Amino acid sequence: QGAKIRIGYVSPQSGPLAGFSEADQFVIDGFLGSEAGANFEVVVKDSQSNPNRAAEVAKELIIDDEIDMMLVASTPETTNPVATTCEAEEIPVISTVAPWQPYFIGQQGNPGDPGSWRPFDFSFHFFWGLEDVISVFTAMWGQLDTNKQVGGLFPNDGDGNAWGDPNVGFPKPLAELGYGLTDPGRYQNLTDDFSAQINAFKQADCDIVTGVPIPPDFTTFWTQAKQQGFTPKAASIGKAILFPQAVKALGDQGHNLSSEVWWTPNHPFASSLTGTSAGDLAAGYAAATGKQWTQPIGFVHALFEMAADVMGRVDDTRDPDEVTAAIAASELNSIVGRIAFDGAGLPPFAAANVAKTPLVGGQWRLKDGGGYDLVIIDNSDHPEIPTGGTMEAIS
Amino acid sequence: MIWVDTIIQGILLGGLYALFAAGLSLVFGIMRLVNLAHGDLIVMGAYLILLLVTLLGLPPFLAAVVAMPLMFCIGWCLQKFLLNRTLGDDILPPLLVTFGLSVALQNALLEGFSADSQRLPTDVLTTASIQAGPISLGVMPLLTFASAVLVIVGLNQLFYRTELGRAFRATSDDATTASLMGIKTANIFATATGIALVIVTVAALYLGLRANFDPNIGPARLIYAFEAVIIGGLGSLWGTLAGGIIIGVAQTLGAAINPEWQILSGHIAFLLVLLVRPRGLFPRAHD
Amino acid sequence: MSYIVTTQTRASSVSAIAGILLILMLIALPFFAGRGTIQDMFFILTMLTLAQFWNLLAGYGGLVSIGQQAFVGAGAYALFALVILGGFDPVLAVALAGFAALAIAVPTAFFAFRLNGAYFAIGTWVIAEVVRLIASQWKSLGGGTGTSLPRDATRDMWFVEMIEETLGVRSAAARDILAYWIALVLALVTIGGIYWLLRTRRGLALAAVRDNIEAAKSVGVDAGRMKWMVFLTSAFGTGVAGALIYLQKARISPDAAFSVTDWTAYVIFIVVIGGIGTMEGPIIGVLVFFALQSLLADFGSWYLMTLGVLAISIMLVAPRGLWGLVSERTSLQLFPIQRRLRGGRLTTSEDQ
Amino acid sequence: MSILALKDVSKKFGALTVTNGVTFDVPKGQALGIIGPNGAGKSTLFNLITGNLSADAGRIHFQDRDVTRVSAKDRCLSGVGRSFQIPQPFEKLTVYENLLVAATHGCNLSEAAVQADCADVLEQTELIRRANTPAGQLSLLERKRLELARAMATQPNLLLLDEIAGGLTEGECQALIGTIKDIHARGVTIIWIEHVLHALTSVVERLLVLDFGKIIGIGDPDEIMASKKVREIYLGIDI
Amino acid sequence: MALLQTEGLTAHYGDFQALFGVDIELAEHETVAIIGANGAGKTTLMRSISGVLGNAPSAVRFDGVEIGTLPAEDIVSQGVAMVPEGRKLFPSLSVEENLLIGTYGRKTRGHWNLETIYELFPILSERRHNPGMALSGGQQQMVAIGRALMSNPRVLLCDEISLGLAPVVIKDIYDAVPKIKQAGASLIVVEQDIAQALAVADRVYCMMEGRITLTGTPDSLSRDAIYDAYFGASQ
Ligand SMILES: Nc1ncnc2c1ncn2[C@@H]1O[C@H](COP(=O)(O)OP(=O)(O)OP(=O)(O)O)[C@@H](O)[C@H]1O
Ligand SMILES: Nc1ncnc2c1ncn2[C@@H]1O[C@H](COP(=O)(O)OP(=O)(O)OP(=O)(O)O)[C@@H](O)[C@H]1O
Ligand SMILES: [Mg+2]
Ligand SMILES: [Mg+2]
Repeated sequence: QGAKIRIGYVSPQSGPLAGFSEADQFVIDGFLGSEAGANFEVVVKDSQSNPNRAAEVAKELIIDDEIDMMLVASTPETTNPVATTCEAEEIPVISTVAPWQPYFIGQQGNPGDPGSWRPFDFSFHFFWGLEDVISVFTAMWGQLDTNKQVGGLFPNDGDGNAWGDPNVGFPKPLAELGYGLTDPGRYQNLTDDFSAQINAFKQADCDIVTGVPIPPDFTTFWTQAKQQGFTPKAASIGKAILFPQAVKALGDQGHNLSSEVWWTPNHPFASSLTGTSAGDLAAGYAAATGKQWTQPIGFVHALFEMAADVMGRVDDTRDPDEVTAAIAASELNSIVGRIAFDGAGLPPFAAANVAKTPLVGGQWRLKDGGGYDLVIIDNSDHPEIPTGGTMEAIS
Repeated sequence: MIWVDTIIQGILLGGLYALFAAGLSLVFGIMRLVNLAHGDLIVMGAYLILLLVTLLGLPPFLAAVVAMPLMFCIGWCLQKFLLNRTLGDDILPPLLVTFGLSVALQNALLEGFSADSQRLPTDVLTTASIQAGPISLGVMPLLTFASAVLVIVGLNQLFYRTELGRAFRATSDDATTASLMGIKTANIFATATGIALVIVTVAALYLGLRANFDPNIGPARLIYAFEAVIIGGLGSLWGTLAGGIIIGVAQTLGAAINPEWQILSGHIAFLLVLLVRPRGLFPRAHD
Repeated sequence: MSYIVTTQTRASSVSAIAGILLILMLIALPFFAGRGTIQDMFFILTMLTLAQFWNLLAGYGGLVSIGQQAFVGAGAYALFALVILGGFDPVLAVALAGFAALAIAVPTAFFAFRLNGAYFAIGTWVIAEVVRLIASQWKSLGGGTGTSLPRDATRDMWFVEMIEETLGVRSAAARDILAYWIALVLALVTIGGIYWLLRTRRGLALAAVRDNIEAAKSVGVDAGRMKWMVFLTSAFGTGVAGALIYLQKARISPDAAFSVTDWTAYVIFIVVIGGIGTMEGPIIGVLVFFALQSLLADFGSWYLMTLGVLAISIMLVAPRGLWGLVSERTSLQLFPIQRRLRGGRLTTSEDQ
Repeated sequence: MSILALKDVSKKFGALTVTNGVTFDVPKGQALGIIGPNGAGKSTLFNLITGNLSADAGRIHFQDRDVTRVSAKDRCLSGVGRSFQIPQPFEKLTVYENLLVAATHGCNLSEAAVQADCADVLEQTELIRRANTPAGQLSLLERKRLELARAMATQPNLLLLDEIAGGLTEGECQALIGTIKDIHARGVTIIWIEHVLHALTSVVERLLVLDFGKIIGIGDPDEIMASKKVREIYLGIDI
Repeated sequence: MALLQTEGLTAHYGDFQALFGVDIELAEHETVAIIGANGAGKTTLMRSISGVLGNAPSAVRFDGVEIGTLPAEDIVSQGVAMVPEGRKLFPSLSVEENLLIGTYGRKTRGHWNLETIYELFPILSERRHNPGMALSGGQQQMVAIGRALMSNPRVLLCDEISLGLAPVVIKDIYDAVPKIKQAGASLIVVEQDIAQALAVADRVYCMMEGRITLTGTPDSLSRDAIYDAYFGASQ
């Protein structure tokens, strides 16, 4: 039979981003236990939420562990250093859980100059992009009666710079759809005071707030906004309210906050590995760990589905070029939807490296007994995913 | 009006920083100990309060009160059995030991509480505000500022009105001579750190009430606390408050120009103050 | 009755020969070692360089800085700017990066030299933060997001093709080997340079300033200039090392390049664990650090906890570091700098 | 021609005035003694002359140049050498290296150029056998000798000696006096603070008495010693 | 039996040995003077007795108990207080606070309290709320003595209490010594001023280079002997 196929997997298991990796062990155990997974060996490395460390462990995996393929998940701070390393080392890599713009543009030498952008040879990424968030958010806002004034809360990090970018981010499409955007500027993460932004939003009379802050910053902002009498009708926030614990941290103030939704147990997809449905996967996780499901579960699972699928289609798994070709030719119906690098919905420069997965909109609703539920309220781009309600204004 | 609001918000923010800094100021002022683990101790305090809240169902303020004696003991032992052994002319041993402590504490909390961000349970008070003309002031920031002032008044009372305070000052002036007067300097230092951790508990309470915290959030606040202590002048508690306010106001003013400048302007204010007064605003006459 | 001065000891002659053998072996390493070893050695050599410069600064110059990440980051950013925006060859850019660090070091020193002790330490830290925040406003290098080195740039780097052909390796491996050799040269130049400095009259002056600054001034030592020299030299070397490290990483972001933990705290750990104020200390320290990292890094937070606890325990048990323990017992010196007067009225039997 | 001139020099530590409007000058080649009770400000006066402390008021001229704001290091280079009352050796350096620092930096010469001179000074000050001993291991007397040796190694025109004879045996004391006389004979101007009066008076040509930071007498040693005020304030007892 | 006794006392500062086997004795109600040139090791001896410098247990014995290894604060509680060289007042404290520090954490009973100290040095009572450092040197010395007395010690160690003071002031200070003795304390007085030392002491030790070179009662010691012991004999 020969040696097993070696997969390297890097994710932030400790440090501030560790929330993204909580389901790693569960998913990997499931993968290795599956029929296809039996041929694989997975070497897991912790990035410690540190980009320096991420690059280091990627090198170790490639050189010391001699992996055949790299998988990496969770935020540009993890995916980009690992993908850059793999690209330099000519090792195929599949990444996920980072919008494709910060992934793709963030790895270009000069992000400000689109003319200089080049596609990658060995790096592949599946997730959605900012155009999808914008589409989902505006569709949600369209369900409400607002003055179309939007306040933007974009930090100076991988996500924030992409969201606020005049070329690929929110400003242009919002203007095209008739929204006014107030963007006071890129703040640093872990800022303790948002009076400047609140004042700017108040002055512009914003009915809507959007942005990608990290959880503590959003809590600070949202609490201060209430204290200073700023009460928008809608707040559609990426990243910060991804995890139920983060919403819970807002106390009662999290009710009707809206967010983009990449995956839920209600998504009508199933694992290509085992046939398990999204709902069963989430239930299995809850049963195994006693924790509430989170969105990254599906995507981490899909990463390993990709690995199984790709390696099933190559003869020599040690040949990077063959593996790369197989990835490029993927067309997989995974637990997060269809993954294919066919350029659908993407600009030409990113077509070869990125596959998009469906995105819908959701709102956190306070449950009667405490805690929150995520309810899908907009599926205009992907009607196959069922909704559970409609957009409500923040009271 | 926006400018007035910006400055007021900055002052209130300064109160928070001063609260973070007060414990540090005490320890730095009395034993010249640069405690790199201070931020992590605040986070530890927040987890302790959280634990009391979830286990005993106490409201956060009461939980903080319960946590105080515990934190005092932790501080006392920490100083007595660990930090005392690093004191001396050389600043490196305390630097390395408290750095080690910071790393160890962060990761111990990570193991114990996971990386999830947490917050103390909030109520209406969290978002309540008082309308002062066109400006609305959050009750929580006001409370934070008031606590900072209270802590500093309290510490000043302790310092200048009690026998213990006298011993603090004497030991800080000259530990060897103080021991010749029968003062057990090791215990004085331990008590000081114990008190510092009681203040840390107050800081932790507001840290946990105002926003999320996770095991790694400590170090980010540490630098502001140090800035407040240093531009205030070694050992001057009111100076620490002033330092906190300077940094807070500089940050909000910078942010009002462009949020890109927010944190940078805090640091630049710090550097400017030191450029003009290398020993801070209210240095001790003798050193 | 004439006197002569020597610095050699018997141990040092032995260690000099062993050192030369070791250096020859290190140069030849890529011919027989695998990429993993080359990678590890690159890590060891670059950390060693950083550690030696911090040791020069704090151990010999008495300047306890916790802002060295400013120079690592400045060097690294200079590399990316020169390569991406200026089209320079990366190898050349690494060498030039030191000047970027110098450019930052001059105003930093001007400011920080007004401060003492803990104030100096915190002051340098804040300055490094300021540099980080400014770097994260540098939009054409990705701002807070950071950026990656274009693959073409590193692929066509000087010497890479030559190495590929001579050693018959893939381009990625050839780049590793090139980076390793640069790191080796840098580390050797650093150690050799610092050792040379310590053996000149400037080295004496440095020791005098550290022992007793007032007395040093009174015998004509320019204490201020010594401080400047040490600070600028370390900044330059740290900048070059920073650029080299990020040439290997190929990806930069402000948080990573200006990380106080990675580029200062760990470096302090290495120096202090090994033994501050000695040439040998950082070498021991970096080996210990590397061993810990390779053994434990996969244990995530437990690794860091161990590191923290170890830092605490060594500081309490052996405040002069591991080399301090060794040299106390054996009075061994691999890098002797002490001048010994011989001859004249000092016959060998009398001299102790 | 005077080599050193102080005019109205004052220095305070907090509220305490330690040097109070001191004015005097020293002709080139003279040996001046300074006496005064403990704490009179003698050592402080030295620190002001060498630049280790900066004066609050007044001017200091050395070799006709105003050096009031000149650094200690530059004053050393221009020819001021000193010993410290409490010996301040470079403890981790050997005795020979202590001298080497002084000789190379104080005269701006290379190590090779000063090697022989340093060995000479070590022989003169009886320290040669301790040349390779770290200065931190010296006994008090050896430390005091090292102070003198190190000051001499900088080849000063003006040599300031602060209590270097205390605690010597009579024989050693005579040897020391001989050494100092030799240095003086080479044309080096000397200012010497000393409580061991017989040693002092056998060398100096002029005596200055300091009390509470003020000069209360300056002039011929015998006259000064005879003055009632000095006897009262300083001598007290007659050993 | 001696109240306080040292035996083979040695002391080091790093590599440097400052004391080489010093043996001294102090009887109850006795005043002993220690004289010697600068750097002879007098202060080091005081610091060793008072516990600032560590020792072998038996090197110092007080009232029959070995106190060589006790830390300074415990030695004070045992009843040995020190007036340190250079006065060492606490600059952050007022005169009265400086005095009160002498009783920190203990309720001592005995003759000395704030009132009796102010009786001994009336001038201090006027300046009680001034910062300690704002006083003249002599007054500071009074505070330093008062501070040590506040713990009602059985042995008072005085290190150069006349240092840097004008003769008149020295007289004021030394006038207090008999009153202190009267209140029941024994004293070790370190002095450079030989006349003063001889005048006040029952017995004199002379130190040179970390060793006791001479001992005796003031009358029994000739000026020459002192001179030789002080500066080393020429023989
Ligand atoms: N750095 C300083 N800070 C504060 N006070 C000082 C300082 N240096 C000296 N003094 C004080 O200044 C006074 C004079 O000290 P100085 O050392 O000049 O005296 P001196 O005449 O040399 O005495 P001695 O004969 O004991 O050496 C003393 O009261 C001393 O306490
Ligand atoms: N902290 C110290 N570190 C190193 N050496 C010291 C220290 N304190 C004193 N010494 C040295 O120990 C020796 C004895 O000093 P000590 O202060 O005991 O002398 P002393 O007799 O009190 O002198 P003085 O009359 O000047 O007060 C001196 O050589 C001195 O230089
Ligand atoms: Mg003096
Ligand atoms: Mg003394």
